[in-house]
Amino acid sequence: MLLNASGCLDALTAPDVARQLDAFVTKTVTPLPRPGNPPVRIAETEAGMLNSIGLANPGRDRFLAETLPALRELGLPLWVSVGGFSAREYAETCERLDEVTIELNLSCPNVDEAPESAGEIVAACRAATGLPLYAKLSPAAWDIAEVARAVEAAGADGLSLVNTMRGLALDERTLWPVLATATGGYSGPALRPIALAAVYACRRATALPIVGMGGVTTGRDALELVAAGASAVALGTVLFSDPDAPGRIRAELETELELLGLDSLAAAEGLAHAGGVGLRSRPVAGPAPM
Amino acid sequence: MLLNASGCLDALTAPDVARQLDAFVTKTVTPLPRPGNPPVRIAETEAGMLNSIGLANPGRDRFLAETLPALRELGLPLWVSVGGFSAREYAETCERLDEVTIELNLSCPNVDEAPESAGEIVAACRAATGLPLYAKLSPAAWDIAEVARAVEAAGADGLSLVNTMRGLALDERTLWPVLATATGGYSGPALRPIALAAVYACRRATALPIVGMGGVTTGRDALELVAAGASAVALGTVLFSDPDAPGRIRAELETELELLGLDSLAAAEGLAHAGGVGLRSRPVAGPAPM
Amino acid sequence: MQRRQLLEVEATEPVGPYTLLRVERGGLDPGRPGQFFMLSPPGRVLPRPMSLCLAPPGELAFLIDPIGPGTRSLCELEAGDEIAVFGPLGNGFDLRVERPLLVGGGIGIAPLPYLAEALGSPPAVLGFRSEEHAEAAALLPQADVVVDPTLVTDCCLEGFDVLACGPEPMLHAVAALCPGAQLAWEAPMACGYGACYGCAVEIDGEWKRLCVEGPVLAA
Amino acid sequence: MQRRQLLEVEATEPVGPYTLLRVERGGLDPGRPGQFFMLSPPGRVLPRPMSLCLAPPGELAFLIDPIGPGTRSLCELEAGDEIAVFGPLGNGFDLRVERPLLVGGGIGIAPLPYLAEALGSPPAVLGFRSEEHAEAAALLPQADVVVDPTLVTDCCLEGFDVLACGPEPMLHAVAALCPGAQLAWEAPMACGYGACYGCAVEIDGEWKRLCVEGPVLAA
Ligand SMILES: Cc1cc2nc3c(=O)[nH]c(=O)nc-3n(C[C@H](O)[C@H](O)[C@H](O)COP(=O)(O)OP(=O)(O)OC[C@H]3O[C@@H](n4cnc5c(N)ncnc54)[C@H](O)[C@@H]3O)c2cc1C
Ligand SMILES: Cc1cc2nc3c(=O)[nH]c(=O)nc-3n(C[C@H](O)[C@H](O)[C@H](O)COP(=O)(O)OP(=O)(O)OC[C@H]3O[C@@H](n4cnc5c(N)ncnc54)[C@H](O)[C@@H]3O)c2cc1C
Ligand SMILES: Cc1cc2nc3c(=O)[nH]c(=O)nc-3n(C[C@H](O)[C@H](O)[C@H](O)COP(=O)(O)O)c2cc1C
Ligand SMILES: Cc1cc2nc3c(=O)[nH]c(=O)nc-3n(C[C@H](O)[C@H](O)[C@H](O)COP(=O)(O)O)c2cc1C
Ligand code: FES
Ligand code: FES
Repeated sequence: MLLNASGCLDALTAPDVARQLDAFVTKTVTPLPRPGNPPVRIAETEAGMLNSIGLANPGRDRFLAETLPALRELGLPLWVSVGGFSAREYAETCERLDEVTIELNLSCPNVDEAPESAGEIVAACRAATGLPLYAKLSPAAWDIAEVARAVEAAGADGLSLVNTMRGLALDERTLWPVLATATGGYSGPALRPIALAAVYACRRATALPIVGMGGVTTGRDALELVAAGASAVALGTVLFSDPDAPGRIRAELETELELLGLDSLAAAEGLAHAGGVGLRSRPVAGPAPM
Repeated sequence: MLLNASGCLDALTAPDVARQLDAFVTKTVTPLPRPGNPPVRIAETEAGMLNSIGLANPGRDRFLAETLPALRELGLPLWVSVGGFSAREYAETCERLDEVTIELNLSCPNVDEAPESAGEIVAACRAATGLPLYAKLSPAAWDIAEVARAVEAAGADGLSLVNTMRGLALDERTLWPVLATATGGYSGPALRPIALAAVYACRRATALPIVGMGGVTTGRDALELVAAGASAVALGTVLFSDPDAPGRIRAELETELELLGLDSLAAAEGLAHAGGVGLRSRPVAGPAPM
Repeated sequence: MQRRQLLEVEATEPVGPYTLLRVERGGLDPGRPGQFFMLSPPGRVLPRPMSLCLAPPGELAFLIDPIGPGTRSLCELEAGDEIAVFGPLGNGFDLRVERPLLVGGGIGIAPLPYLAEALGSPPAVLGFRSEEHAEAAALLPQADVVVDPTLVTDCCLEGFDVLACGPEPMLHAVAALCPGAQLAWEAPMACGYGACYGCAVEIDGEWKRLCVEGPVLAA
Repeated sequence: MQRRQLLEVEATEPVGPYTLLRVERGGLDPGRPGQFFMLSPPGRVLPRPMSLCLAPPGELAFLIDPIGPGTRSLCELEAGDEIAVFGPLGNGFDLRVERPLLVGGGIGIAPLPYLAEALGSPPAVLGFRSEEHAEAAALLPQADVVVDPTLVTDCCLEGFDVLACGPEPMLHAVAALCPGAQLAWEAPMACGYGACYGCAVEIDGEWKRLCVEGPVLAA
């Protein structure tokens, strides 16, 4: 299953791109409208990008009154990304949603994210809604598996892994931070090994289904997240450079599966935990003592 | 000041490389000898590398009896990286050291690293030694500045930023983890924006001197860490591809400083906080309301 | 309609300090003057917005100022290389004007040759930082050219329907002189099609996406 | 003595499925047979270890099997490109042998031509996976060649001072047959000069660095 990463596509502005996906994930919605941060809000780095959009969104009320009904007309399954500054704020938004999957953006930069707190938010939302609840976690945790166990215990139905890491870029000429907020969220190819490790670790720690994301650029990248334990993959930064990415990546995935002799994506799920494809081709390096 | 990153150079095997540095940092020393992890221990990624060396080291006793005296003969200032599995283990090693700077590897994968715990280790070591104590932190923390404040309060004399992030790579053919330990430490160019953000945040949070590291490959990279707030820079992964990197980077730094009209590296320190070089050349983007 | 294609570079030609990048048109629509394309520079993560400069038959041509890693990579392309091009994007100039005057500053000349063609070579004023930069004026032969310290706003712009592109201070100055002017603005853009919210600019007191609402806005 | 240099590629030549990469020698010492060099493939983060295959005057030549991103990048180099080369590194073969027999399996042929030169073209046995791979045997004209399912260990190795390089199962088999053999091992290497501890192998019950203690070890 192919989704967009929250904040990386506006289905109303680009419905043709959204229609290539199996479901559309909204930008994070907060209780009050947020203009977002002042520009400059994006910067490129050698192997990724930084953003400091700052959860620009119309706020819960306008989202429910205008955005959501318009999105429904696309006929795509919808995931609503929910943000807030306390467990109650999250729960209040969840309570007002219907016929969507909810992704809780627990890695929103202004929310404390110790394991208890992530668990508390999930528990509050669990009490507020019967809708499927995915907890979106940050890789900036000493042990992300511990956070995963906490949100599972609190009633999450799935995990979205991962959000951005904090990063900084300086202007070539002035050495001044490129972003007006100085630091921002680091995404793109550089994040991929980090995302893979997070998916791998959480797969071992919980039984929750996982939406994997972070630097996916090719079908091979998507396949690796699935092999590490994801059952769905979300596209973020790649959508900026290639609006045709969903279709392309889907086609590349088919080719990869064929090359490896796998008959479906499901057959690849968790393979990295299960011995890989066929025999491990490389003998353990080095001379054994004889 | 240019150092090597701990674990990225053996001064006894490559004294010619070590002599290009202003001080040599040892691989992390633990109380007991450690063989390290089984192979495969290294993997390359698109913009970095993973390692699972696993703190292979001869242990404290042999380090003090054999390695340290041999290192002294190089005539270079020495930094000893100290690791352990409890505050007491760290402190006991510190107690036995003399005439070196100590770098506490607080981001050793098997040590719990909540802020209290990092602070506790530093406090125990502070009580055990009068030597300069640098606390080496992981970027895998929700708020690294908070950890920095905790170790400062506990008596650290400086910060080393940053250690590796956890990452995973899968084999091209088998989808099996390349490293025998599956996940490993992610270092190299991809880490640079993360390292810059950590240095920037800790510079604002504490007055401690900072050794910056993470993906430095060129003089420009070193300069950016200094502009973000580091007063010294350590080279890790780049030493693997280029043993002449210290000399080259030093030369490149000179050129960069000249280009920017700065007369010393000290003049660049913290510039990213202080308005950058000259006027900010780019006007804020976009039409202002008129 | 296919809007993003891998296209072959036909030539890269120096124009003063700038480079004219000529690519085959493929199946792409050149769009309206003032619209832009996202070009993916080899080796970079994000594409870069570029105004269409010229649209000779079967070709799209972009005028590029190499000021950073992305634009440098684009200027280093060679004939035969391939590059992904996505567009046309955004809103171009409104061509229903009576007394058009094109005003360009520096690399802001980029969209004007294609615009001039559409408007039948109207009068134009171009300002440049140096004589070397002013060589780009060859792309707009009918234009009056001024070089720093003379500014385009030192010329007489009144009484015209001004269509302008250039650095921000110039656009602000033009807007102050000519309330009805159409101005082509810039902002760092990650996507160019409304996906990232990176290009936010303040319009009438609200943050909007320049790539969707602009880049051409009324003063 | 300069041990790492940017060198110009003189040619890349196909040898069966492998590529012979010939670079100018610059100021580098070719070292002893069995020693290796770290080559920095364009676009990759880490260098790759390669045995010296041939050392014609003014040149260093490496035989490369394109099995992954690093070796593929090396095989795609073209005459005139530059590449950083660091070496010679590690311990080569001990040439003080009386009845040398070279044994190679697959790309394990790589160090043997240079070794054969030093030992005055001693007898050799080469094993390959396929006839196509066996084309590489042209680099060692005196060798007997076997192709899978025949193995080099099906040949008579006894009574010789065996110097062998090849895949691990072959080296283990050779070691079992010829207790005095010199074997050139492989391990993933990040640095090649003792800095990373990535190339750890178990030798006499201890983990040691293959790049420092080897790559050639006594069986
Ligand atoms: C709609 C639109 C059309 C454009 N058309 C053209 C064109 O036809 N020809 C052309 O050469 N350029 C054009 N630009 C500008 C061009 O997109 C940028 O110069 C380019 O993206 C910079 O990328 P870089 O990697 O080379 O430099 P970066 O590293 O991104 O920037 C280098 C320096 O320039 C500054 N900078 C970056 N972007 C801008 C900007 N948009 N405005 C002012 N300063 C900036 C940075 O802060 C930095 O100091 C256009 C921009 C937009 C939004
Ligand atoms: C001392 C030494 C000398 C060498 N000399 C040569 C030579 O002359 N010619 C040559 O072609 N190769 C030689 N090699 C092997 C070569 O270095 C590796 O094939 C190369 O580093 C692989 O890099 P890659 O990025 O292409 O592939 P990777 O992505 O690193 O690996 C591709 C596949 O091969 C496996 N692999 C990686 N490294 C090895 C290894 N060392 N042994 C077995 N399997 C491995 C991986 O697990 C993976 O499945 C030598 C190795 C050493 C240690
Ligand atoms: C411009 C931008 C805006 C984003 N906005 C949000 C957001 O509103 N909510 C959220 O949960 N994640 C947001 N993210 C994070 C992405 O959803 C995704 O987790 C991250 O970018 C990693 O995926 P990628 O490397 O494929 O981009 C944003 C990312 C980018 C680049
Ligand atoms: C192979 C390898 C071994 C390392 N060993 C240690 C270690 O023993 N102790 C430590 O504190 N950091 C260790 N590190 C982390 C580095 O010191 C450094 O913090 C990190 O690699 C980031 O810098 P870089 O991107 O320049 O490599 C190791 C890194 C690598 C790549
Ligand atoms: S550039 Fe992405 S929304 Fe405008
Ligand atoms: S390859 Fe780095 S220590 Fe051997």
